[in-house]
Amino acid sequence: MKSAVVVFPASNCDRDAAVALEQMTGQKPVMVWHGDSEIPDVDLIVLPGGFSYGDYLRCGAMASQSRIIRDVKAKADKGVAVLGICNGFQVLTETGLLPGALMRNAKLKFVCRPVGLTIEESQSAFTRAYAKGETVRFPVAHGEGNYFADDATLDRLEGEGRVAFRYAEGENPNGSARNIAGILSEKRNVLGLMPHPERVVDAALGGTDGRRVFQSLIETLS
Amino acid sequence: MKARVFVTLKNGVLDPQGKAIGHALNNLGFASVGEVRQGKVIDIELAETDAGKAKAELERMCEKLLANTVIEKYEIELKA
Amino acid sequence: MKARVFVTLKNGVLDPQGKAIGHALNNLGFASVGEVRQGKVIDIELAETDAGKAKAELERMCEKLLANTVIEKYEIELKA
Amino acid sequence: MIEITPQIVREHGLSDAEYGRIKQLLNREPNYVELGVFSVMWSEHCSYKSTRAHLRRLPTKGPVVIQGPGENAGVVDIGDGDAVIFKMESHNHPSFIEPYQGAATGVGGIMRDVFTMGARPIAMMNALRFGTPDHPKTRHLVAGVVAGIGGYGNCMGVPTVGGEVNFHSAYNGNILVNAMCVGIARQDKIFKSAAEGAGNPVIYVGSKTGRDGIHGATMASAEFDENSEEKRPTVQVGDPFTEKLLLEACLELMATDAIIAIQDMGAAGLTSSSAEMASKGNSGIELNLDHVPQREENMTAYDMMLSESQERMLAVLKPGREDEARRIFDKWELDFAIIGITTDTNRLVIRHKGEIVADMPVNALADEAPVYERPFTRRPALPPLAKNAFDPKRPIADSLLQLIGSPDLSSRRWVWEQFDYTVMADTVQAPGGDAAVVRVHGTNKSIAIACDVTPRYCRADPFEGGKQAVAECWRNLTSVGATPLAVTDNLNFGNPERPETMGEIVAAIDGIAEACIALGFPVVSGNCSLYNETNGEPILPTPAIGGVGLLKDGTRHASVAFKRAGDAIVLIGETKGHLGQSLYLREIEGSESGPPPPVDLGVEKRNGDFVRGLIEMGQVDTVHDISDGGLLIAVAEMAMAGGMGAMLEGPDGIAQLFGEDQARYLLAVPHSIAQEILGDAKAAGVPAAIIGFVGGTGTHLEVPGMTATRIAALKSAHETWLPNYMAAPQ
Ligand SMILES: Nc1ncnc2c1ncn2[C@@H]1O[C@H](COP(=O)(O)OP(=O)(O)O)[C@@H](O)[C@H]1O
Ligand SMILES: [Mg+2]
Repeated sequence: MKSAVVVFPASNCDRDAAVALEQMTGQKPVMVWHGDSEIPDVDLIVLPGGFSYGDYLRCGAMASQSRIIRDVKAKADKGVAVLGICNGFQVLTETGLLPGALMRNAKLKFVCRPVGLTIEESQSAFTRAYAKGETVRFPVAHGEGNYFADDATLDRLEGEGRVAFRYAEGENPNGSARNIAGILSEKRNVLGLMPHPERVVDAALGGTDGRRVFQSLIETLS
Repeated sequence: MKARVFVTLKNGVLDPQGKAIGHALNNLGFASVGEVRQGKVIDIELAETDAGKAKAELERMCEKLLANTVIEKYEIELKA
Repeated sequence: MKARVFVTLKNGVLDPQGKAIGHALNNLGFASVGEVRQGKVIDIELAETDAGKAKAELERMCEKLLANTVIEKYEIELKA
Repeated sequence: MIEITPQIVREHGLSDAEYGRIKQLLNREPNYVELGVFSVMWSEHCSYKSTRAHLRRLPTKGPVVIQGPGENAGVVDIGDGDAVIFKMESHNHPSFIEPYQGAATGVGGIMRDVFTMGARPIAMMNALRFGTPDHPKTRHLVAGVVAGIGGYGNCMGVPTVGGEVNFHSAYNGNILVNAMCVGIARQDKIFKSAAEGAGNPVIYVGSKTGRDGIHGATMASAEFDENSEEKRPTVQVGDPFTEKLLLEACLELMATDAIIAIQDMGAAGLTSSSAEMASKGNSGIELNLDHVPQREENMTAYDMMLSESQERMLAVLKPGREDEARRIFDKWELDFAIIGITTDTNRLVIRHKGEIVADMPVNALADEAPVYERPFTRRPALPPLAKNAFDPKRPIADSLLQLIGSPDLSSRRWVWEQFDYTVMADTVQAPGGDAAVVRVHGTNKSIAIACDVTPRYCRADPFEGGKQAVAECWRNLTSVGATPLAVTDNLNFGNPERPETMGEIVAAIDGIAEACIALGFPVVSGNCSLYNETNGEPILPTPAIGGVGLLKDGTRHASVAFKRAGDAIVLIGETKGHLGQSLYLREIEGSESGPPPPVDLGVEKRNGDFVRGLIEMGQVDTVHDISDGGLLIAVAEMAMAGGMGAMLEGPDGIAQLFGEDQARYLLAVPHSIAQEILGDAKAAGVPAAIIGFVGGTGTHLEVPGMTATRIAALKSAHETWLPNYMAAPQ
């Protein structure tokens, strides 16, 4: 599986994503600069976590206007898999590739902790290696992960099986609507999620629950 | 020309920050305080001197970048 | 009574957000944009009906909580 | 130009004698710009004039030391051509005035000190001291400082992995915010600040210069009084986004061989960076301020030389490499300007608008700064603790619950959850252990980091307190299995012009020096923050020690959590029941009396080396040192972390359970290994005993003479104090 990681100014999980991808796929991803106009032919595009443009104005807002995004959109339209983690998820909602918005955490504070997630949907390129209903633990680390969408959109997301990850009961760290942690696009080739699967692929760091996101992608896309 | 752009949350979108401020004001003894909403104000200096054109340009800036119209609305005020 | 409070950085205090927004607007092709500064706008509903008293109270709110007067200044606007 | 009057000289914090000396060195009166430059270079903050003579007693050399104090940060060999680079620094005064920005810019400043040497920062720590929880300012300060540290560090993408937090009335008017940064570099890619050679371009990169924090360095060297809130100088606002770009751009430039010298612009900005670089390089520098990127209009030479605008760096390049460098900074959209050239005149010459506005010998600024042997008095040793200092019949369970939920012992989760401690995907031991453990990226080696000092011990006996700070830090590193390598210090004290305070400084430095020598734990960098007092009330002497250790194999490390029911709990070290200056006495009996526990450095080393050996051999994976609150608190912490109960059999009585005797550790190991360990300990002359078992009823902590206490109740008391306190209305 060939992959690319987009680097925005002040992305800071770009290396983490690259390390996880290399470890899982055996192939180094291509690192693509935000000012470039084209992403090489790959199976997966990752928008990494971090604080693109300092999270100034709104998280992901300025990154969503960068030159490379046009090609991300074009490739997503063609069906290339796009994974947005944390800040990457915020970029995806700002670009309109995913519906809704990520607002300030309800408690108004940055939160870093491992959280329980239930797998709501195992019918996707990102989650097929998990069992539906299973609970896993990924760390979150964000100040604005409070997912918001109007009720009609939320109903639609649920109805179409596009809520991929939900915070386990009592573990919602940010006030997110209906405990939503990660959602799929209509064509199911774009996933945005606030928790960090790439930080739990190494047993030495206390967990490997994130591996199956990458395994799912490898199974689907290779 | 100077412009001031207000970006505020749409009605119906929860504003935890505003709520926290209202709460803190009540706790400080400002009993008269009811609902509080917080937004952004962005002051922009523009080389453009034509008010109409400036306004149109500011609108495009809001739509493209300054506001996220899923959750926010904006107002534009031209000054001097 | 409704009030709108503006809290903005004092002149001379670095405004990283404003700087980044200005930069982004220029990059998006809004060449006319010069300096940009970002601040907060706080909309407050007040039970108080006397304008003078409301203003005095809002001033105290700003000094006590709403503005960090080490780096920020504030303006108060009473509405209807 | 402004005329220099005695009033102006005083406003610059210079004494008459110092001003006289400046005239002598210049052979004339300084002009206003020169006076400003001298005032910051000769300030306590930059010149260490009160402490320099004493700091010389600290050991700074050792087989692993590559660079000791004197550069932007210390550098230590960790094998395989790798180096760990670290330093700690205070931002106390700015954080009291504006907690968010003060703490944020403190984090930014210390990161620049580390990456200016070529290291990629891999971990941050912080040591925080606040006033009493019921002081009207405390909650606001805690909230602001913690948010500010997170705001900056999280954006930088460097994990903040630990620290310490204390509350005490002595900090009501002067909080302490000390931040430590640890980075990794290749040994052949370390950058220094000596601007050697003439004719080389001096470049300025990063943010534009504004009138931020002019006279910040002199403010950090003056006492607070009631007026200082009005006299507030402009506070600097941090821009972590720009700093992140600056970090990446500098590392990219450093990958070339274009740089001769580089230095961040910290306190006293352009002044100290240019003067120090020239002084170290035995060269001169000529600056043309017209080329300095400026944020504000009509900035004077004085403004520019003294500005403390953040996120800026000064570098000297090899001639002809300017364009290559410019391309890198353009790519990262940062300001880049050639603002000067090195010379062989040994003078700092500053031009502005076609005129020479300052011309001073470099060595007068950097090397001729005054050094004071300030008078000091030593505090007499405190008498032993009175026999009736505590009520021996007080119910132990109640005291345990009260202590575990007290401000100084309760969980700091509310703090560390606001810090991204997992970014960079190398955090092996997250906050909550004895030391943080962070892997050296791409290897199996790990770095352990701990931050310690017990200010109440230092107040009671600054010499023993200084020793204890080093010993506890060394012990915390040992507890995770690391070999302690070296330390950075942050010496926070009151006004050194008071003989009692100066006495604290001298004694604490002596204690630190003695401990560092005995433990083979040299000091490679540090920072002094003096004049921490308000209206004549000094803070507790707080010499914070930041220690770094190495785990050759990071997969073999120990943690505090109980892991297996049935494990024997082994106590290493001797328990005499020392209650003087203990938290028990303070929190339960309301008394801060008696001498602090003495530190026997020989015993400390012997016991620590023994425990580390067990971890290295893979025999032990559960270790906790015994510090604040004593043995019973340590057992409770291990039980809470593991979610398992424990049953103690050995220790008994308040002094045994809550005494704070030093050089002790608790291990939890399967029974057969415990027997082996006892044998080995005996052979090594290390006191060791089995004092109980993990498990017991499974849900309780059971101790002879104590009502059995539910782990859940302990946890609830431990975890709720800080969040409840912070959630209460202002
Ligand atoms: N300001 C802080 N930021 C992050 N972690 C902290 C902070 N203060 C304390 N901690 C963490 O809480 C734990 C307990 O701290 P402390 O009681 O000071 O440890 P010790 O007694 O081992 O020195 C440690 O893991 C420490 O790193
Ligand atoms: Mg410890």
